[in-house]
Amino acid sequence: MQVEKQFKPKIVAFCCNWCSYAGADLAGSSRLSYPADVKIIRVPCSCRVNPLFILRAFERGADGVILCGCHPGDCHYSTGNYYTRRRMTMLFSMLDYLGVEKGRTRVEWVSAAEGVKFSTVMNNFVAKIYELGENVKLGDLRCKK
Amino acid sequence: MQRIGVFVCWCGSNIAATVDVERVAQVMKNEPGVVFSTDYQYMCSEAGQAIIRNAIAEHKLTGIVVCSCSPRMHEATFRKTAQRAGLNPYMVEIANIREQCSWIHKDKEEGTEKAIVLARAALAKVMLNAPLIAGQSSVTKRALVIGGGIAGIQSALDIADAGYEVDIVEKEPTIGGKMSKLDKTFPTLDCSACILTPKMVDAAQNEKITLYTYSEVEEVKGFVGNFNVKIRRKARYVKEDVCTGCGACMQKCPSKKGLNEFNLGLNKRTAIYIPFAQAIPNVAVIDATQCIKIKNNKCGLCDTVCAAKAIDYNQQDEFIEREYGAIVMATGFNPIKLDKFNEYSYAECPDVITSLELERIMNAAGPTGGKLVKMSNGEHPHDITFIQCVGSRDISGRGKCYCSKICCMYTAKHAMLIRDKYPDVNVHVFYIDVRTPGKNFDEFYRRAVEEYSVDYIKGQVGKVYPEGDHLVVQGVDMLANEQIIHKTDMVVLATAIEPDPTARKIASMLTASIDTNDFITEAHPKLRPVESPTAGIFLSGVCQGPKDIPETVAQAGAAAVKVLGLLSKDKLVTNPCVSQSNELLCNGCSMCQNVCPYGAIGYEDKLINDHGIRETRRVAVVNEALCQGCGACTVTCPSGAMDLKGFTNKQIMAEVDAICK
Amino acid sequence: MQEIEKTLRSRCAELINNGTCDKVIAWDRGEFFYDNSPATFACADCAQKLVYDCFCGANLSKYLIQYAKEGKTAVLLKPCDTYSFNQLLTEHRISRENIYVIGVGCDGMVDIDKIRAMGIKGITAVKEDGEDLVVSTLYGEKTVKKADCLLEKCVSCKSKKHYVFDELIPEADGEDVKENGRFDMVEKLEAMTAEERFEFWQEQLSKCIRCNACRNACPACTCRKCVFDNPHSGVASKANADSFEEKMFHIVRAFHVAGRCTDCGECSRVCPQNIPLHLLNRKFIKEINEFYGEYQAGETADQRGPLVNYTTEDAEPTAVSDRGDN
Amino acid sequence: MHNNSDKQKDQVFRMTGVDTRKCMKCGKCSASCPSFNEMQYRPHQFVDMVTKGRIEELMASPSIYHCLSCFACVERCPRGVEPAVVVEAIRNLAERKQGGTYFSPDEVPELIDGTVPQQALVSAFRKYRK
Repeated sequence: MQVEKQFKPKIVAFCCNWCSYAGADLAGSSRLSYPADVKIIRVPCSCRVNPLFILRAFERGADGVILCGCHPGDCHYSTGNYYTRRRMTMLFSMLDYLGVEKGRTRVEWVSAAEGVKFSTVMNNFVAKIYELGENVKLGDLRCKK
Repeated sequence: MQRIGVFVCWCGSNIAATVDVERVAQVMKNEPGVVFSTDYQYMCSEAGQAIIRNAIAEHKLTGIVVCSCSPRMHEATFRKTAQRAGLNPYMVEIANIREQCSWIHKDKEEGTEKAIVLARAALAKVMLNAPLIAGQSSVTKRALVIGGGIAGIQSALDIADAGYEVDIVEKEPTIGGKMSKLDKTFPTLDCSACILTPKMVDAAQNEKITLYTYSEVEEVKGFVGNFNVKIRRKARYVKEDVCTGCGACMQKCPSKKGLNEFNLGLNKRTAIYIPFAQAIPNVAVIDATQCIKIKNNKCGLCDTVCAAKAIDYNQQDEFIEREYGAIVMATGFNPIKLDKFNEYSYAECPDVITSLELERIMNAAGPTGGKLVKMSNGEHPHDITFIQCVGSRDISGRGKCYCSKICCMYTAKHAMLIRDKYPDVNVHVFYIDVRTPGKNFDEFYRRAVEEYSVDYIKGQVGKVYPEGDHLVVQGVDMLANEQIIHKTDMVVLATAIEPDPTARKIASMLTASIDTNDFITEAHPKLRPVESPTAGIFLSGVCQGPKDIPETVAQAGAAAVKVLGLLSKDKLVTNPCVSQSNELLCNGCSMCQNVCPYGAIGYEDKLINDHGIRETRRVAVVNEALCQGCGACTVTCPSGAMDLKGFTNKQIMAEVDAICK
Repeated sequence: MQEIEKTLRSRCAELINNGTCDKVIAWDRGEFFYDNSPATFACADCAQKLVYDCFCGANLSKYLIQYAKEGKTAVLLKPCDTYSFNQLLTEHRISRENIYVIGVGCDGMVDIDKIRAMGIKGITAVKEDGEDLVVSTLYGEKTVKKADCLLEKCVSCKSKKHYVFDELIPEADGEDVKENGRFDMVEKLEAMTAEERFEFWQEQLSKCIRCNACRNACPACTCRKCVFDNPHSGVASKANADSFEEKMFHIVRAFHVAGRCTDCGECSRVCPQNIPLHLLNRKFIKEINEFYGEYQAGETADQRGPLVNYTTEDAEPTAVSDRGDN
Repeated sequence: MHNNSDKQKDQVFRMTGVDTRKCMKCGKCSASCPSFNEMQYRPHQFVDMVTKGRIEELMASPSIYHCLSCFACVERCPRGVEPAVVVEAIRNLAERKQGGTYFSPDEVPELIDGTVPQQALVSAFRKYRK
């Protein structure tokens, strides 16, 4: 008999060094928990995140990718997150167009002071990924039917 | 081949309680590339650092992974440790297993699993790290202060006192700013000119200070330590170094209908004029829009009477370019325009004035010779009404959302001075709140009420309108719950202040960020209040937010200290995590240039040898001193020619792969 | 069209003779009558061999990067090709002063597969005759409507106007085609459920044989070295062990040309597997128009593309996720 | 009672979109009000009482009919609180209640004395009747 393996999602969170990564640290020092499925990658700015990285994560088996940066207008580099906003809007729209579930990708603006928001966002996102289950589509788009 | 050492910190029980640190160290030992792995109670302690240093030496490590607290906490510490052991400091990666692991997870199994994944990701990254060497850039030992009010003068004096050259650029013909227009200052009631003019003279006589009055910043290039600034010296039509300031020209000038800016247009001045008696420099200037000679080529009287032969009707704007190491913004403020507040009849009634206008009226050098009179008929007023918060704390779109901060105190000052000099004049103040935080401030306000019997009415004014030769103020007394219809002779509006309109223009030249109210943003509201987030730009005075004189002087001094800290360095160490363009891959498309917020990317035609093909190509070149390492360009570049050192495409993808394994 | 062809031949010969250019990039007869191919003609006599008929679908702009580096080059551009030309100017890939642009009139190019799909076999020649095409076959002549046989990119032609040229042949220029319906299929896909869309794309993209024809023909795909050809990029994977390139190629390519793609339709025209790749690009174009205002890449040569620009009031990415599921 | 006052407060908010908590109690509305002396509750008190949920009291007060809707307070309020809009909302609440009509058709004939403009009567009739 096959044993039903419990679904443990793999979730990659890209966090900008100046706001969201600090927000994540604040969540930590405030002991605000969120699931261990979330693994954070530190980048200097959300605009450093190439859509390629997100596709790469999905192709390697990630079930969700979330990108966090400073609030628009508060970017440490003045304008970085404005480009992020356009790029990600386009990427998410394309993924949706290809039939990939919308909930698997997300952009959130989390400031260095928003530890509570960071933890809430991660809890919500992980819950959404549990709801969506394993990501098969994006790894699969080119497989022969 | 990389030889990596992994160091897992317990952080006492902070990490060890929810992460099995020994297991993490054990698992990491078996990872490819790892030649040494250990754990220790406090890696950041001297003993912990010694473990790292010894391991680097003993195992000939080429890179290290420290599994510990956030890199925001101790990355710098461990980089120094590595450096002391002879390893390039950028061969260090931190796995954040405290803030982002042990502190948020309760289950030890789960925490340990996650810590291992984070350690693997750090390992994957460090395997691709390359030694980076921080660049150095020189520092031009000269500062620029933009704005010659009390803020700018104080910053310049402090910088000059420390022995550095400093230039002041002031757009008006004289330095002195708003403070030179004030009559008395609170809470001590000393004469503004008496305390300001000596400072103005000091600034003029200090050999380290160069004044560029009647000048504006035209263009700013460069970066911290190396700003290149183009200054426009507007034509005065008077040779600054020849004019003796004798004033003979002003006596003879037949064009007398110009509004006297110094007196806020309350009286007239000649076309050639010296703004006020204590102006620095004490040099005349011709208003070209008013001068008959310049407009119609007639007259020329001033030239005839000028013994020094200082008049030059053909003078043109001049441009000078200078290098600076640091720039202080001290662009100051203005009262807002009242054209959206028709209810106060400011435009129609000459007896409705702003507080700054009252300063000029009260001043012995002002339009009325210091006599308090109604501007409409020159009569002595018997009743004066002050209205507070005109345009401040206003979110309706007509005014400013913030509190202008100085109005409560100067209104108390005005009320008191009037009652002191003219005890027959009744003074009323309509207020919403009286805000007097500051040393001796509340005592000052209470004196106005208790000693001088100034009538403070809690409530606002709905409208002001003329009736005969009086004014009628319709207001409310909120405490009595009564509407007040009050006959008065003069109304004084405590008008909100706003940053000078040049601030936005200059801030964008400097790439200094600015808030929605056009105040320059500080690098940190609490911990770095006199610096802009853009390196090398410092803030002095009201350009950063409303302030009174003592606060302005304090901030000016603080900004000067920050400037000195910068100028006293011979070299600045630059962040080595900057973008780098691979010439062989660059298409020359300029997209990266579009997104760079620092103007750090230029294009050059270069002779490229691409595997034997030699040709001239247009390629991107990154100015490493300007680049701040955000990475916007790297994503824009479709060919991947642009990459960010320390956060390369390959490194980030290696982390992704490690996490998703 | 035969008239135009004659004029083009003599005009190109003249331009070479009078020194305006030293070569012309135009179309040459291919192996078959329907596969006219890009070619350079470097002498007045050779120019007599250039071809211009209803099988000149190829967009010649991209060839200028390689062949207009030196000397002065003349090029024949159809209206839709001029957008690509401008885009290449914007990106500094070609230099305007080295190139002489002859804008050629066009009333749609023909897709041989569409004629074949009508069940017509043994085709030996196709001649235009007004609105019709006269198809010669081994079994006699047949007449079909040209409108039924147009290339996909010509069915939804967006303009008959040249956006850049030094001279026009014929002299009268056309106009923009306002109602071109080029987003119809995108809208149809958007109206499907995510599941249906996924199936659609899985079926289409599964056909890909990674021949790179789309990339090679695309006038926006002009990188000196594609990331997928660069072993140091971290994404190239010629080895079978890594499937990233295999799986993500088309998404990455669409993203790389987003905001730069002029919708010239070359990708789909050259695809040997008939994958409707242009639908990926058009999705981006449609979204850019909706989110950031109407934008046509290559309309002029100095535009700042929508993805290297921003406004502080831009829509949040949630604008996509909030659209609701279907 | 408390619940009911919260409900009414909520209703006023939904009708007006005005957040009365923005009020900084400067009194400019009352200072501008031409009907100030006619009113039992003055414009600034209106705003304050709405914030405190004292809406029944306001509904019972004749003040709601003394507001001329001249909008001077709306025009001049520095906080965008729009007192006249709040008054209007409470008047509407009062009129919508059973028997809340302030102005009945029977009263109209005796008001027609030739000095009252007809226009004013018509609009008052519209305004003070549900």
